[in-house]
Amino acid sequence: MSDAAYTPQELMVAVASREIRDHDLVFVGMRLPILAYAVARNNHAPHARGLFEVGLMRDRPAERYLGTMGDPPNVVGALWATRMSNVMALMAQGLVDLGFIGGAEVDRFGNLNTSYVGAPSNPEVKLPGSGGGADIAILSRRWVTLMNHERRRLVDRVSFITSPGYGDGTPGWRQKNGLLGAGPAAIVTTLCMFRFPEGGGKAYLDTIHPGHSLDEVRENTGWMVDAVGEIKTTPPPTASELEVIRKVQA
Amino acid sequence: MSDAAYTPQELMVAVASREIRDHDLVFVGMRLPILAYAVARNNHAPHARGLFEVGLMRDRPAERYLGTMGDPPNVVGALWATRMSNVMALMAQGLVDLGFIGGAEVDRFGNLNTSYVGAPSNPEVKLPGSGGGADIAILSRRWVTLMNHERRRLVDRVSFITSPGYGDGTPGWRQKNGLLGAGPAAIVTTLCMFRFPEGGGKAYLDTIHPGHSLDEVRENTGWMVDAVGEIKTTPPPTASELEVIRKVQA
Amino acid sequence: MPGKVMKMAEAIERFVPDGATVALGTALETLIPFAAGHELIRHGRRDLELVGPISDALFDQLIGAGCVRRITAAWVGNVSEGLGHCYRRAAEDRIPRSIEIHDHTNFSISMALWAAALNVPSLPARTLLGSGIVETNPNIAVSDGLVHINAVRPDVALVHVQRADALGRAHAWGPLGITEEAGLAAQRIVITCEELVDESVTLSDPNRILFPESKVVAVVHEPGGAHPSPVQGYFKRDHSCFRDYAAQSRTAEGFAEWLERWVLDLPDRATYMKQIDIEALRVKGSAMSAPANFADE
Amino acid sequence: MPGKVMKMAEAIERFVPDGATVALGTALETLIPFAAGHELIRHGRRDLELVGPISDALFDQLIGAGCVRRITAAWVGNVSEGLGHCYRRAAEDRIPRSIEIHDHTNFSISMALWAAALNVPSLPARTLLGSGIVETNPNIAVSDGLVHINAVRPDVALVHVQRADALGRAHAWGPLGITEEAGLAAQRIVITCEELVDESVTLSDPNRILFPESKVVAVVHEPGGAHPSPVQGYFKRDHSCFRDYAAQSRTAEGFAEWLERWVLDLPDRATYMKQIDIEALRVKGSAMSAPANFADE
Repeated sequence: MSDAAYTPQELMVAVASREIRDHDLVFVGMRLPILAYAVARNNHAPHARGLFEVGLMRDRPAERYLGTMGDPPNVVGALWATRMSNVMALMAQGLVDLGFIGGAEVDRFGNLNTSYVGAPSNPEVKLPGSGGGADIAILSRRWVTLMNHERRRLVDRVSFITSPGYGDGTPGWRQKNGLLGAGPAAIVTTLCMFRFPEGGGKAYLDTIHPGHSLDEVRENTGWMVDAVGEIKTTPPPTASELEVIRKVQA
Repeated sequence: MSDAAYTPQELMVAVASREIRDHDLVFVGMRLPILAYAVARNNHAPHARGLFEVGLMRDRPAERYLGTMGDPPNVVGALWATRMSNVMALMAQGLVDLGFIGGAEVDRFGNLNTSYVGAPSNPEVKLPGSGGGADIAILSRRWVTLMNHERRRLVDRVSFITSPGYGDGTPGWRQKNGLLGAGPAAIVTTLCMFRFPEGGGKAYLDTIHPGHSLDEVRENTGWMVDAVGEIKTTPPPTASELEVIRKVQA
Repeated sequence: MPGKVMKMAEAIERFVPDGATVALGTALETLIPFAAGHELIRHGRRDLELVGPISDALFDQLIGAGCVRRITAAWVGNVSEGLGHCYRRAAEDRIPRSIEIHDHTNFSISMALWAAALNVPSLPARTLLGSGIVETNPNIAVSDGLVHINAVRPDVALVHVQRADALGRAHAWGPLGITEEAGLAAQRIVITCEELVDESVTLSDPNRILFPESKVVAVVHEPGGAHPSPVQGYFKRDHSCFRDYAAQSRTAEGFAEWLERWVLDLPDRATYMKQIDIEALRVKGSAMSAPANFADE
Repeated sequence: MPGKVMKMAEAIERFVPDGATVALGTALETLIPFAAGHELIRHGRRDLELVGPISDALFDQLIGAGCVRRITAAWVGNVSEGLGHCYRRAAEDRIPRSIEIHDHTNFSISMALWAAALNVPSLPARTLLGSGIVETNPNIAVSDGLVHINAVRPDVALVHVQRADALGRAHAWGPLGITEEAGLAAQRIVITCEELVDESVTLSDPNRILFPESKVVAVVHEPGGAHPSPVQGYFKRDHSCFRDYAAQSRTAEGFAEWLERWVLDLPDRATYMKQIDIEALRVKGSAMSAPANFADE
């Protein structure tokens, strides 16, 4: 299958969907993660449930297009329509297996900034804020972030930590600060996938997407990208993954 | 109207109902207070609402007999069927004007014991416990307790304070200990009604029920009953009060 | 998803071991899971910690049957009749055994369960200031002018509802007391229901679904399983049954006879139901909730 | 009880003064009270503190119109389109005025409202540890390995629902976000509804009633009052409207034109409704909730 056969976003969704295990309770965000949940649910994770902070639990994707997680099709067939605090309570109990978080900036320790570029008192850019992002980053067992691969987005250190990854990167930083979940499992970009060492630390390059190179990744990444051994190529989206993505997007 | 025309319980209900003001939000307990709310609602307090810790708000009495506040007739026509914690939240905000509490023992400072007679570690009598009583005693703006007038029930000091009245009777004891509500407004018994000085302290005799005497009250009360000036006689139940009581009990 | 529908005996056998902390009677005087409680007795469960707000007779019965190690509740007795005689015998005379008592108020037991649901060590509240309960309950403390109520984490919540589906999506209505926090705080939930319905019924109204299905481990179809407590739309309260229990349980011997007659000598709830005049209690009227339209286009 | 039904203009005039702390958009992307928000703008309200979880465009519009002194929220932008341009101009360039920002997460703003509802100074939670938000928000502190979130007490909550009666018993369905705690925490509640119904409808299902009527001060019958946000069973989300707003609000001039066109030049919501193709958004299907029997005998 050639690059032309799918878009970078479709590849990101396929890669993200593979992080979802069968029977996982997944804290689903907006946009691409909604597609990733649909792909997993229709392929390798038929028993994965989706949890939405608006106050919903589902055991299958919505049957119509969602502009937001609160759109009416997401309520039809829901297993639970409740208060946000009840959904957050499940996550605070450590019952959410995987979460997805978007962000404007991620750094080499997996910390996300969705709050301020520049001084919070006088910001160059005011970003929308945490939403449920920080809650997911702190409380879900593991989480994944998806981002367009640009040097301004993948920075050495974020200027403001909205959603903590591995903090300052020192081993055990999350446990030392009392964070419940294990932290970020992967950064999925339009060029590659980064993972993190056991127990946290600096992101390392895991796979490069088909048609892209290590040099290209390094040029577009704000931190020194370590290449440990031979870098594998990201398996491209399968036909069945693409089929679901395109069906749900329609 | 002669004594024979009504029972001591009917008089207690009538007297208790007069503590309910129009537009009050009343935290209604079981048995006699349910009748007192019905009497007030049908006579002088047409806008009084009833709140039940089981998780109900009503603007009129139930239309059928209630063995408990959770009986199905209490739900029919309810304004709100919710969680207990929501009902308690309203009371914690100081929005409950009046509460009723039953008890096994009350002392001269209005403290109620519904927990232990004798040492809690090895009690002579284990009473059922607080239920919502302590919550009402601490959080409602004012409250009233109803009790059969027996020397073993009206004691000088309770051995265990389940639901605090005015504590040790020192002025400002409630404020000093951070209790939200103003405390007990009255003790209504089968013989008389006690009230409390402004700001709290020792109960004083307010009125004696028709057909009973100061000596009788003193003989059956575990503390030295002060008679301030001339003691008035409790107005007996009116015909309309009795009519409601007997209709609701039927 | 594995099927969750099973008989009461299997649900109790598998999900309520000796020593468990069990929340039940969470809707106060209604929807009390008497059938589940009686099955605990038949299974000879021991050393249980019972968690609830007020308990209308069921806690008293479990205490009298010797199942209970600790009571964590606001009130234990017989709501329409008064004292709980088995509770008194256990607390005063260690009959049939001694019990530990963690006193609460209705508000504080709710907060203790919310603390567990939110996975925090304790929650603050404005209640209990000036009450002796802060001295007798080791899990309640006063500081900064507030009480701090430690989390209470049930191993299992036993909840009776009007209807549920095979995967444990439960609909209950009427006053719910502390049912929601008890279920969220519990490790697992056992549902007993008047009606076992298709998911087209439960999913037609996701707002009425009480719990996340992921916490529900068993669904037991047990019509009348709350008798003698009432079930809105299904059964009235059996006042005389509570009155009779109060009279018979006044002595240990009387309670023993009651226990044999109504629990130990019966194989299951179905047999129990044959021995009461359930038709006299059945709600025959219809007062249906106005429907809500969940359509999306 | 005094009647609570009134026009939007009267409700805003009487119950939302300048400087008020206002909770709105509490169900996240659904049931957003746009009509009420636009009336705040028409009334020229100033120095408001807006309280909410995520806000889909409405907070951005109120900020752009100069109504806002402080934002107490988890997210402010345009959910399907991204950044909130008015929010950026205010925070970055003080256009049209500077605003104070109290950052929250969705979880922490819910806890802040529950703290107010329970009348405690703060509640503890497991979230926000390690986040910079604990430094920027003066009402959030870390101690004993937990965050402590100070109470947020709205003067008024503006809540759009599917139906309500004249005394303010409101039925809402679908995901409710932080609507319940916002209403309980608020001094008073203004209800706007798709349908004004008889109490025989609302009281037929007291479990679906959102709030104690004693907190509801106004009921405004405003069909389509949540447009362009969706209303389960009534209206789909108007995605293109959010897209157009994102484009037009990119510049201060573009926003000014949008504001005149859609708010300032219109006398009321009814006129607004005439200018959109509401029929294309109207839900025509029927997916009714299974009824619950509330009969007592």
